[in-house]
Amino acid sequence: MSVSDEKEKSIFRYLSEYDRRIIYFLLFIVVVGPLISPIAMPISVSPDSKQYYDVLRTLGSNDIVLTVLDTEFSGYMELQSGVIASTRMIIEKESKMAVAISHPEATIIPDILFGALKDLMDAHHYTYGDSYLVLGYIYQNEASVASSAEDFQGFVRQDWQGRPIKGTFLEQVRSWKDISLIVSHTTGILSGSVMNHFALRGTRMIVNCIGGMIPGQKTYLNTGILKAVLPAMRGGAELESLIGIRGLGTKAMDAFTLGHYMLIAFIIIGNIGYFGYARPRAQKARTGG
Amino acid sequence: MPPLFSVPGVVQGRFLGLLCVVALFLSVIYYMRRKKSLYIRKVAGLDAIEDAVGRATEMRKPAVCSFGIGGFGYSTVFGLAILSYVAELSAKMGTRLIVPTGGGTASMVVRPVAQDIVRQAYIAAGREDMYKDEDIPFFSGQQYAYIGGYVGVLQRTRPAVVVMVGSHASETLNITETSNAVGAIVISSATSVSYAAFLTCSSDYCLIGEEGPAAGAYLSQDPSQRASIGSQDLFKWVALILIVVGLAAYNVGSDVIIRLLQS
Amino acid sequence: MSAFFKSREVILTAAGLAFVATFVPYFVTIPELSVISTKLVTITALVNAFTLALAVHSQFMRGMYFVRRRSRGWILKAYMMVTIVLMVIFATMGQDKGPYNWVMLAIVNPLSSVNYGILAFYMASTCARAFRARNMKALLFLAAGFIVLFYQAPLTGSIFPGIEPVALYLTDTFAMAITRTFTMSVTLGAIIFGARVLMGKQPQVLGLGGE
Amino acid sequence: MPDIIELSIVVVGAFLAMCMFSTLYGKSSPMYALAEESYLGFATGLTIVVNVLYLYNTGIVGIRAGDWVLSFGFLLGFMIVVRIFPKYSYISRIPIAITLGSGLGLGLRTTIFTGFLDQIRGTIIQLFSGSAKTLLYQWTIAICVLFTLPFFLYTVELKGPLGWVAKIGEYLMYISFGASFAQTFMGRLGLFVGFMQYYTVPDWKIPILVLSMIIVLALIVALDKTNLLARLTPEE
Repeated sequence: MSVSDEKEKSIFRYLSEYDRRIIYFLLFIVVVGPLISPIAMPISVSPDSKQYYDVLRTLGSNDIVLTVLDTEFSGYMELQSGVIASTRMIIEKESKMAVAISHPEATIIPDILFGALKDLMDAHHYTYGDSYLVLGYIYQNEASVASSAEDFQGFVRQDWQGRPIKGTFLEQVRSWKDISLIVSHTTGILSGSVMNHFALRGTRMIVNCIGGMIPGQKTYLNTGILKAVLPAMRGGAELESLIGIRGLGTKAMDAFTLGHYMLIAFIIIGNIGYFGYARPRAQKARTGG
Repeated sequence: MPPLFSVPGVVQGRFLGLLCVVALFLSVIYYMRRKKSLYIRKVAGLDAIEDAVGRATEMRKPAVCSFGIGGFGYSTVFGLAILSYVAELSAKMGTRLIVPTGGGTASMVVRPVAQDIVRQAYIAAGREDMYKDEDIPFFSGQQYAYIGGYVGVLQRTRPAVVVMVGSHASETLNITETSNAVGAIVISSATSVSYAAFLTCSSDYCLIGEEGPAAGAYLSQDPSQRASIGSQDLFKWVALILIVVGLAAYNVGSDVIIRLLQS
Repeated sequence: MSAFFKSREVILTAAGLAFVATFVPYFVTIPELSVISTKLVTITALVNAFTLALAVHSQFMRGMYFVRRRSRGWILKAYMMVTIVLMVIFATMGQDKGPYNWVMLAIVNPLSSVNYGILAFYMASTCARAFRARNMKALLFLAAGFIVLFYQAPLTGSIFPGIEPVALYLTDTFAMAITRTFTMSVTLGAIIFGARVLMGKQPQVLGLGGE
Repeated sequence: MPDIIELSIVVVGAFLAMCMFSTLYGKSSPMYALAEESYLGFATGLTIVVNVLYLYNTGIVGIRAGDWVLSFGFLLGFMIVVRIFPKYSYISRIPIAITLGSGLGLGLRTTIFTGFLDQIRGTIIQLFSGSAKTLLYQWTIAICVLFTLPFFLYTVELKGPLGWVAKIGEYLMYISFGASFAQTFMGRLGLFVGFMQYYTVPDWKIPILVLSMIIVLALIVALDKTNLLARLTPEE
């Protein structure tokens, strides 16, 4: 074997067997870099996001929307652009909204969410009690979802602060039939239960879900149980683009693009290493060479 | 499309569902009473458990087995059935078994059952002294605190085998990748395509689809119990026939099968 | 009396009745049965909340085990037990503001986010390791993954709009259809498994393994 | 500029987060253990709070409102807690059996529709009308379902024509796995990007994040090089 062969082999070997911490380090860099110093790359809008946007556009001021924050705080990080953009649309349509929560970590999200939309809420006179209510952490388990779908008044007696819901717009909600639309922002904690007890009975339901849930949710979209699925952070950015704002989703798209391209680069590198080193070596071992 | 028919006393659109569940239950009874042993395809992931626990024994390293973070749904319960098998093997071979629990508020009620399973396995093998409550740690009712504790245990105890089955969710990859990094054999289960996609890559063996729920029957020594797997296949044939007939009918203009399914 | 609680038949009957009480009302048009079902699931949720006592008791016992033995790092276990108590005290001081809110924002939420966000790293390393064209199955896996990854980078859609139909074809047909088969397989497995449990063929899961 | 509370939230959060990220270094460390135990302790506290509130809001408030049936929840709950005394642990089997039975009932009553009947119904689609794209989609879905279902047959030997069908089904499954993997990666990357965004917006958080990263990385490398890492990591 010549010296150049030796050298070539060692490069392929490195490409095949590099330390996985290199990937970790580079992923940190390609994500944090564009967040600190944005590049503003362009994005396109997918049909899924358009469908989700179209469902929200049908809302009117007499509709009652149940927004379910079915997420841990960590999941909210991925969903937040979609959550803010969806809520923005509900407020613009002046529909009534109740916010239910299914994870204790999510109890601080309404504050952050309505804080971010304060100006818009003031402009539309969207006030607590008259236009929206935060019910708090009411969905601890499937049992609670089932109870609220069957006997809403028996299940929800007060809001997050302990104030009775009597006399508010929620007084007219008796069961699943009286909810116009459910918007579930979900990492999958209880969205299946919400779907089973509400959407399966006939309540219209749309879902803003994390990336890992998309294929599963599309199945329900295809069978008509769900009316639209917003695909994670990218969907959030697309919804922002459809309603014409530049929010957190849009700002995160550079890091998103670079993260994907970095992974593609590593796949190519891995395959070069595999065909240049690992595969010939395995073949050699098989043939006893 | 209106349903094909409705039955008085049954909620409209739910009769066929009820009928299916009843038929499935009856078919289990039928297959189990038939006492005829049935051909069952090998499931590599389940067959590998015994060797993997054996490897842990040889290496004098612990085995780790978890059954998920959910309440008493079917996925947690089949996780418990596999835990029972792993516990029996560990007790028989004298291997330390660690069972991380918690991860969800609903999972707390499952924990006592897991304790009973492990304790009884060690008692049955005559090694009660090896059972320790400390080896069934509770890592809070929060999913990611649980995973923090789980990963910590994996890094510090460096087990030889990790059997992660049942109602696990996105935390599966934290477990498989850490297990992989500490050199453990990983046997996992996936009940959805997205989890199957990365678990087949990051685990040594992955039980896909119904392989998890069917594990209890598959691992049983009793042929009549194993035969209950036949009812699953029976209904897959029913599904296949309904799809083929439904497609044919629908494409010549009849929606009878769709309306039947809505009945 | 203890024989009653230990009886296998009693335990199986209790499980069977609870199953019927939750399962049947969903199908029949008798509203009273629905009320029974709703109450029962609420009761079981209350029972679950009680098991917290067992779990926390066990967590303290485990912590004390390390502290008593003065195992390396025992101080962290002691710290962990203190934080449990602190969190309960903080919660009684009010959840809107104050120390409870601080702990949620400074500790619980960031650490929850890390353990979730870290999956990006694990997926990247799994992907770099597994996406290698070793055989036909791996090649198909790689090709589909590559196209969808490439499409998902938001910039790609603007530069190569032609990739969108291919990627959407893969995700909206293959991924969706296989999810459908998977779901059917799991559902059948789950129902059969449920039947086996209720028939007492998986006694371990009811705590009857040693009987 | 932020107030001291906000600043402390970001400083502590960023530092502990980086300690948690230190698990990527591949070795157990005291920094990771610190983050782990902090999270575990506070999260358990949170679990206690959540459950006690649930017992109060659903149980006590419900009973006070005349819903006396809920007192059975307390009775069964006490029966479970008796397990603290191992001698009487058998008493807990009844509440466990009831919880398990109702859990299975609750799950199975809807899954037969969402997981089976609706999936069959969703596969019965038009195969001969619609645009070329619609036809391609519909045929692919129908073929994928029909070819992969036999792959899940366990009591039939997969050989001959059925074997071929199952083999093709398996290939189709791997295409879907690839697509699904990529979609999941997008989600996980989104989580990480979202998290990092929390510590980079507004600008004053950036130095805190960068400094935390440098400190934790320097600490772990230094401890590793001086062989202190193993000696300082807690025992299990």
